[in-house]
Amino acid sequence: MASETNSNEDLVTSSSATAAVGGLGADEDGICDGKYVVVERGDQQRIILFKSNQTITFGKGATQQDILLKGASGTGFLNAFKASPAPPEVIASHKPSSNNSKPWKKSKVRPQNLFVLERSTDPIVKSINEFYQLPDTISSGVDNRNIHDDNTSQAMKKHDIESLRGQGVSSKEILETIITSSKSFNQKTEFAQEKYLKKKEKIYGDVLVFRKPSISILSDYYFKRDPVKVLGLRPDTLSQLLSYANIHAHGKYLIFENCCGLIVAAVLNRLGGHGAALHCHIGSNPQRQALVCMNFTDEDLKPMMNLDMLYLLRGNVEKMEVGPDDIAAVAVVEAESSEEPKTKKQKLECDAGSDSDDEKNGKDSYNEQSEVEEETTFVTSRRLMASNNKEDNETSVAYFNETEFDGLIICGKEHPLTLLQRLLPRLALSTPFVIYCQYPEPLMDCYVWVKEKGIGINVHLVDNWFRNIQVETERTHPEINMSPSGGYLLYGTYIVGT
Amino acid sequence: MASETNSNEDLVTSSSATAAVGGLGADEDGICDGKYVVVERGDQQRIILFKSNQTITFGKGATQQDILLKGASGTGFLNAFKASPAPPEVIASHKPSSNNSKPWKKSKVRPQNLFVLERSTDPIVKSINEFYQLPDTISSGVDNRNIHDDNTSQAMKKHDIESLRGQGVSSKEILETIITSSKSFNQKTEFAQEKYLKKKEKIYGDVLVFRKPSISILSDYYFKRDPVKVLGLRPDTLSQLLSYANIHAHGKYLIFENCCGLIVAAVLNRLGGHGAALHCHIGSNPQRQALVCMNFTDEDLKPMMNLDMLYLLRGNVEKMEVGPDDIAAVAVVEAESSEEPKTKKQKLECDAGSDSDDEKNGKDSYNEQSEVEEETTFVTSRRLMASNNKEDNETSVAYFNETEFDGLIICGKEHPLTLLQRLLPRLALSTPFVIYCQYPEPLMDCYVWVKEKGIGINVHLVDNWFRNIQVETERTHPEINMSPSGGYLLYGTYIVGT
Amino acid sequence: MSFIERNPIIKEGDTVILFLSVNNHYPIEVTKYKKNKSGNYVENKFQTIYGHFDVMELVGKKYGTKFHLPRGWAYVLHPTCELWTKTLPHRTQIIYTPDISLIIFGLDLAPGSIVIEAGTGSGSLSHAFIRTVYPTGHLYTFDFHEKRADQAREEFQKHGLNSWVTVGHRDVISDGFDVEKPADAVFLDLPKPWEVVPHVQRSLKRGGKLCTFSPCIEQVQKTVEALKRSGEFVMIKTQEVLQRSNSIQYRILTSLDFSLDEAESASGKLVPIKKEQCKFRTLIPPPQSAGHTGYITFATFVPGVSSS
Amino acid sequence: MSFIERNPIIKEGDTVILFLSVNNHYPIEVTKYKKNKSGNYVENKFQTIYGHFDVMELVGKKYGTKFHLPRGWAYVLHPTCELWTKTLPHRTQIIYTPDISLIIFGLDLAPGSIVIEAGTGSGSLSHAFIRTVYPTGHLYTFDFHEKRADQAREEFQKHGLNSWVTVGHRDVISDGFDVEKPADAVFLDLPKPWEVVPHVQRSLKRGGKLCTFSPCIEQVQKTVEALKRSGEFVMIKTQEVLQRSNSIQYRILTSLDFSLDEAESASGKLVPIKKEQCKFRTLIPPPQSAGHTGYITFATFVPGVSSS
Repeated sequence: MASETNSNEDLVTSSSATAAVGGLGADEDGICDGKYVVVERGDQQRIILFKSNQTITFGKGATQQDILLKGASGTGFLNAFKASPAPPEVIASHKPSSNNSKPWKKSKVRPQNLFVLERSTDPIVKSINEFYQLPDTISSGVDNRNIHDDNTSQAMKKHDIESLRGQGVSSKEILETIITSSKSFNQKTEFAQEKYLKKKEKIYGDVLVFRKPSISILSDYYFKRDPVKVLGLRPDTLSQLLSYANIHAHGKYLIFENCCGLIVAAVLNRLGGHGAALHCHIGSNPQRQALVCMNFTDEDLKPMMNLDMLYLLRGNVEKMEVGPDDIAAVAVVEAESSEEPKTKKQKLECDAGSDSDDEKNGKDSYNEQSEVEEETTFVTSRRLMASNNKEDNETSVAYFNETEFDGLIICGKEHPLTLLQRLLPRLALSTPFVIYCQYPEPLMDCYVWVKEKGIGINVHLVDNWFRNIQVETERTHPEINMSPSGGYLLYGTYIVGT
Repeated sequence: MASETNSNEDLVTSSSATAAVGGLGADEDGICDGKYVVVERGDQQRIILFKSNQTITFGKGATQQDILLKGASGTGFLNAFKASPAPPEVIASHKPSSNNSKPWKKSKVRPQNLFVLERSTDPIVKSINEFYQLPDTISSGVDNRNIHDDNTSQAMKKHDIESLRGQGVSSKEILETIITSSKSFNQKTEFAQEKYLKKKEKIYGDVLVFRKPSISILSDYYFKRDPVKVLGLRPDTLSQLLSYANIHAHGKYLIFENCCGLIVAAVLNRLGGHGAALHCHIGSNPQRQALVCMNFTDEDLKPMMNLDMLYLLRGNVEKMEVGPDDIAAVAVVEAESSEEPKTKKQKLECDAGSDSDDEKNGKDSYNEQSEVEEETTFVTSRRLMASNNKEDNETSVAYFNETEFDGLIICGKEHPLTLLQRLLPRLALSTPFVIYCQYPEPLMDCYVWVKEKGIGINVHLVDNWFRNIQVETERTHPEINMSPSGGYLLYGTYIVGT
Repeated sequence: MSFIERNPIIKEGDTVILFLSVNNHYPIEVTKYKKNKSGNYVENKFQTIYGHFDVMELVGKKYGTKFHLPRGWAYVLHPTCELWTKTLPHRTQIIYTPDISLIIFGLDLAPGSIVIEAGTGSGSLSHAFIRTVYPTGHLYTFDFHEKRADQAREEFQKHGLNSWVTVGHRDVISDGFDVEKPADAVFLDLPKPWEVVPHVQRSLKRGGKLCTFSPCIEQVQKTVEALKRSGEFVMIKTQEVLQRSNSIQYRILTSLDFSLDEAESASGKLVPIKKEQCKFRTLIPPPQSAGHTGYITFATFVPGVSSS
Repeated sequence: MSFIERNPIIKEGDTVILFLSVNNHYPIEVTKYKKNKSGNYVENKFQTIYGHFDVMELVGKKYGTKFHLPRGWAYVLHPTCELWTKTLPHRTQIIYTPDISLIIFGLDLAPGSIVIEAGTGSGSLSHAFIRTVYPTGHLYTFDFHEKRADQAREEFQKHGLNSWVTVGHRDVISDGFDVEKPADAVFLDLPKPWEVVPHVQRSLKRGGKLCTFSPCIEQVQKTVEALKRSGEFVMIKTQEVLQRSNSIQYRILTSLDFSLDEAESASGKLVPIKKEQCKFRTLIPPPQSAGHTGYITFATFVPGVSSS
């Protein structure tokens, strides 16, 4: 969809930015360098590490906008900004960040695409709405009886738009030109016009809003852009996972996850700095792509502990001694576990006809996915903290062995049964366990085991149906696309076995 | 829920009624003896074989109504009738039908429960709506802040209602008394009042409407009252099954079903007397419970042929000779196949927690089920036609072997794979097959086989989400209960193998 | 040819569905020439991802068999209403098979039914109506867009369905339906169905059914209100159906083995976690599917003066 | 005791969930005496299908263990918000866990949040609010029904939650919320939430969120309209969630064998169809489940005068 000059490579090597994340500081609720921020333009949403001397790109081709972020620096969240063509002096002075290890790609950022952000003087609501309202000069056709689909109804061609853009004409003016030059627009019904506007907005809209990242935003963002990375965990399912696991401040939770760190982030968020979240994972590099986006303070991160599952092999782990050889063993495990989930490749010979939907609907999201891929790669390599080392693990093992946990969450790409078998006994009696899986079959295995052992009660295997509804005057209806599956949860209460 | 004096035993032995079904005749669109009719009272619906000298029962205990059907005989469908307490002379003369093999159960039909039907002089809409409207004297409370749930808000006790009933007070008057004697009713919000009314209507409503059975009514009726009998086939799924199977007049269809005859009935309905519907089944008594309810004429039934699957065992069936011994073999098969589906008993050790819902929601439907059980038993034994015999089967086998069918439907309680393997090759090229199953797993087996053989294209495994919506002024919302599963369809197009 | 009366062999004039894959199939009119964009007739070649071919080569081929393309192959399928709905040229938003099925089912249509439809749109639903009422019923379908009505009429002719359908160019809100026979069913897919209710009352037979399809709830609210106000409709109900087309896939999950054998355990050293592969077959819903198409409302017409 | 601060052993005054089966569990207050229907205090006995017992026998038992009843046994569970929601005494329609979860999640609540709720109702959602904002936040919850407010206050006290909640008897439509601190979130479960919008504007902090729960779409339409008219709410969205609780069952389908061995085939006589049993494990959705609970609408408050 869109490429970003605020790109991964730039930031991966930007050690100053890395340092900035560590000491968040100064303006808790404002936009500043080194903070993750959510950028929204119409329906489009990005989560970026803010750097005021870089650009963010929306659109492509004739309507590409490379927007300099500087204008937003130091402001609070939830203000509206307008992107305006950069004045000549800005174009002249705009150079890539000095930390940039890659040469400035001239072919990508052309002067006419460079935009600057100006804080809108209007209230945010007005700025946003203005764009969506039809100019008064445009009347709504009563119906569409006289529209002919002869491909001539849109008089503006791509070339014309590009040329207007080159002349520095504003997006709003371009849009109005498109509308008035459309032979059929005035004849379309209001419903059709609205759809038309929304589509156009995606290309020509230029009102930007910055928001503070939150768990609900992150969950939504990952699910929409790269569901494979978050194992198909839909926000509504995550919301229930947190309820059924009884997450609250001062609780001590045992978590196995490799779901971008989203679960750990959500638990930390609900702990508010009080309690414990022992994050079990495979290898020394736990996933934290989503976690870092939360701009957590040291205080917020205090409850987090990490534990490489390697240390939980049955046997006399408590008194083991780890020699230099073992580090190699750990490295092997890590290399294996860092493989990408194979889900995409697992499609097999009997991939059913429903591909039609996959392909039809998937087109957009596929492009988006590749974009995220880069982003997250970048995030992975910018660690919130260093890999957890032997000492960390030994502390965690000790904590694991001495603690009766208040809840267990399993949300990983591995089969949950053996994980459940290993972790469930560490729960205090009468506390909950929750297992998430994209497929019901592994959860059925867990269910059968729990019931056979008689160590779980009130055990349920649930899934959700979830839909957004568009509420607009005379145009209220559920959104025309939905996600038909948000994964499955198995939850229950741990009890003394029979 | 309700017991019926228009009961099975009465009719099973009623040979005169049986005869009447054969020669439907006289008034094509009216209500007459021997015709199946749909009786509706509020939300309650029954499908009965109409006999004017019998009663239909709604409600129970104090509010039981045994309504004499005579008043509706000879009238057209879609008229409103009111049930009024029977005058003394009717009570005196009312005797059980002479065909009744069981003694008259005095304990069940008490004189004060006997009602007669009076054709409403108002238009049907008025008659129905009147009941649901709140009397003008009752004002709606703005909210419910002053309602106390101290169990004293309903002043009318069961005993009082029964006593009013005994005095011949009409249902409407009883209802108004209930409403006005309820301390909290006037204070409830309109929304709450409406729910209250609907609940009360179920017990005290007395407007009856007769409708002509149709496939959509039957499908809905069976799915709601006895989903096990129709294998969980929801009406929307059936509607798609008919589309994907490309059912139309003059088509020749191959159908395996033991789904109450509902599929065969639906296909016959869409054939309108033109074409062929070869009904494959196991044993000599194909299921026809739903089929008989359609009041099909001989003309409508012309396309129907029956074939016991026994005759399709691979081997030299075409030239086989059937001796008297074979009849016994057939009988054995039949006895086996007439076993009830085991679904209810198959619930096993690892029956999940969701039972809560089963039980909570299932209570009503369970009672309803047992009621249907009787009804359908009765229908089964009143055959539309005699069991198909050897000659029929031989004709059918010949037809099976010489015909290139226009479509195949499999909708049975058996695993569909071997049936598909046996029947699919009888399709003409480029014609559709559709398999219904309540569970996806058997359909996956079929999918894999079809794809391995390369004899199916455009193959899809679909399921549906379906919901009813209540549209009322200021009270529009989806219905609060839904069926979360309507079964699965596998459909595709038969092509030449690779 | 006819969509309904199947013929095993492709003839000139047929509409054939060229099936390359589940996502890739097209209707082809088997004619020597076709109109190009400038309105001139040119030789009828068809372009696919596997190369192009002369459409007349299809003549004589058997439906349901392979057809070889320059760099691959496809299947040639007999058209059905369902395949047509998936491939037809969109002149408007169309109604798809799950809704079509529910509409026809809920209207209790069968051979012999008289059906009125407005508007015709791209004719997706019309084809299914005709299939159901054939050979003894009739569809009267109206569109206020003249060109669309003409295109639909032409299509029905080509598809061999014209005997069972009458296409009218007509604004039914102002002009009503003007169908002589009382109809068994009226179907409305219009922005303001409530404005047509009086015409529907004049056109339906007693016990006949009305069905409306509306994307927005406000349209449903107004329609239901109009139906109730008329005092002549009963059994008013509104439904919504969404179909999900699933794929069948195998999944392999890694299962971690936390056991250590005695030697490993005694060594007191870290060893890698043993992993096993756990394979299962599962139903995979699509990543995205229809979240809404339209609300389907049914009502039964029972006029005030009741028959007896 | 406290719902939040877990204690492994049952003490007098605790609220215990007595779990007999998935369909059969009850909250029990562990007290010596209880009020009977006439308002007198009597010994606290509890009746189950497996016989009755003296509630004080529970004292000293470990949560999560078996408790023996005269004719069977049950488990004694520590209360959680989710178990409470399933077992609480209904004073009103309540909101269930799937909606509760989405509400709390969508409002981005965390420890320290200040939340306003109206109406309190049966306190189902309130418990979950308190759990989330604990120990540094606070819930202000209002109900216009005095007795309900009193009952809720008493319940929070018994459940050890009173430090983090203030219950008010108040008609918020006429009187507003009167909470001193600017709130992070306002939740409304009222018949006419749109009438409260001006009060919400006065109570929320910049960037704070409003959530409304309404069963009918008309309520949503009016609320969204009021929010838009106010000119101070952005990111307005409406959602719906339905949970399905499935069971895991084995199914056995009969598979018919159409093959005949040579002898059978040669005999030329009818033989019975051979049958095999085909067993598989499958997920069974409930026969019926919630079709609708309510529409959940979120909006973010950004007042006209923007900060910088």
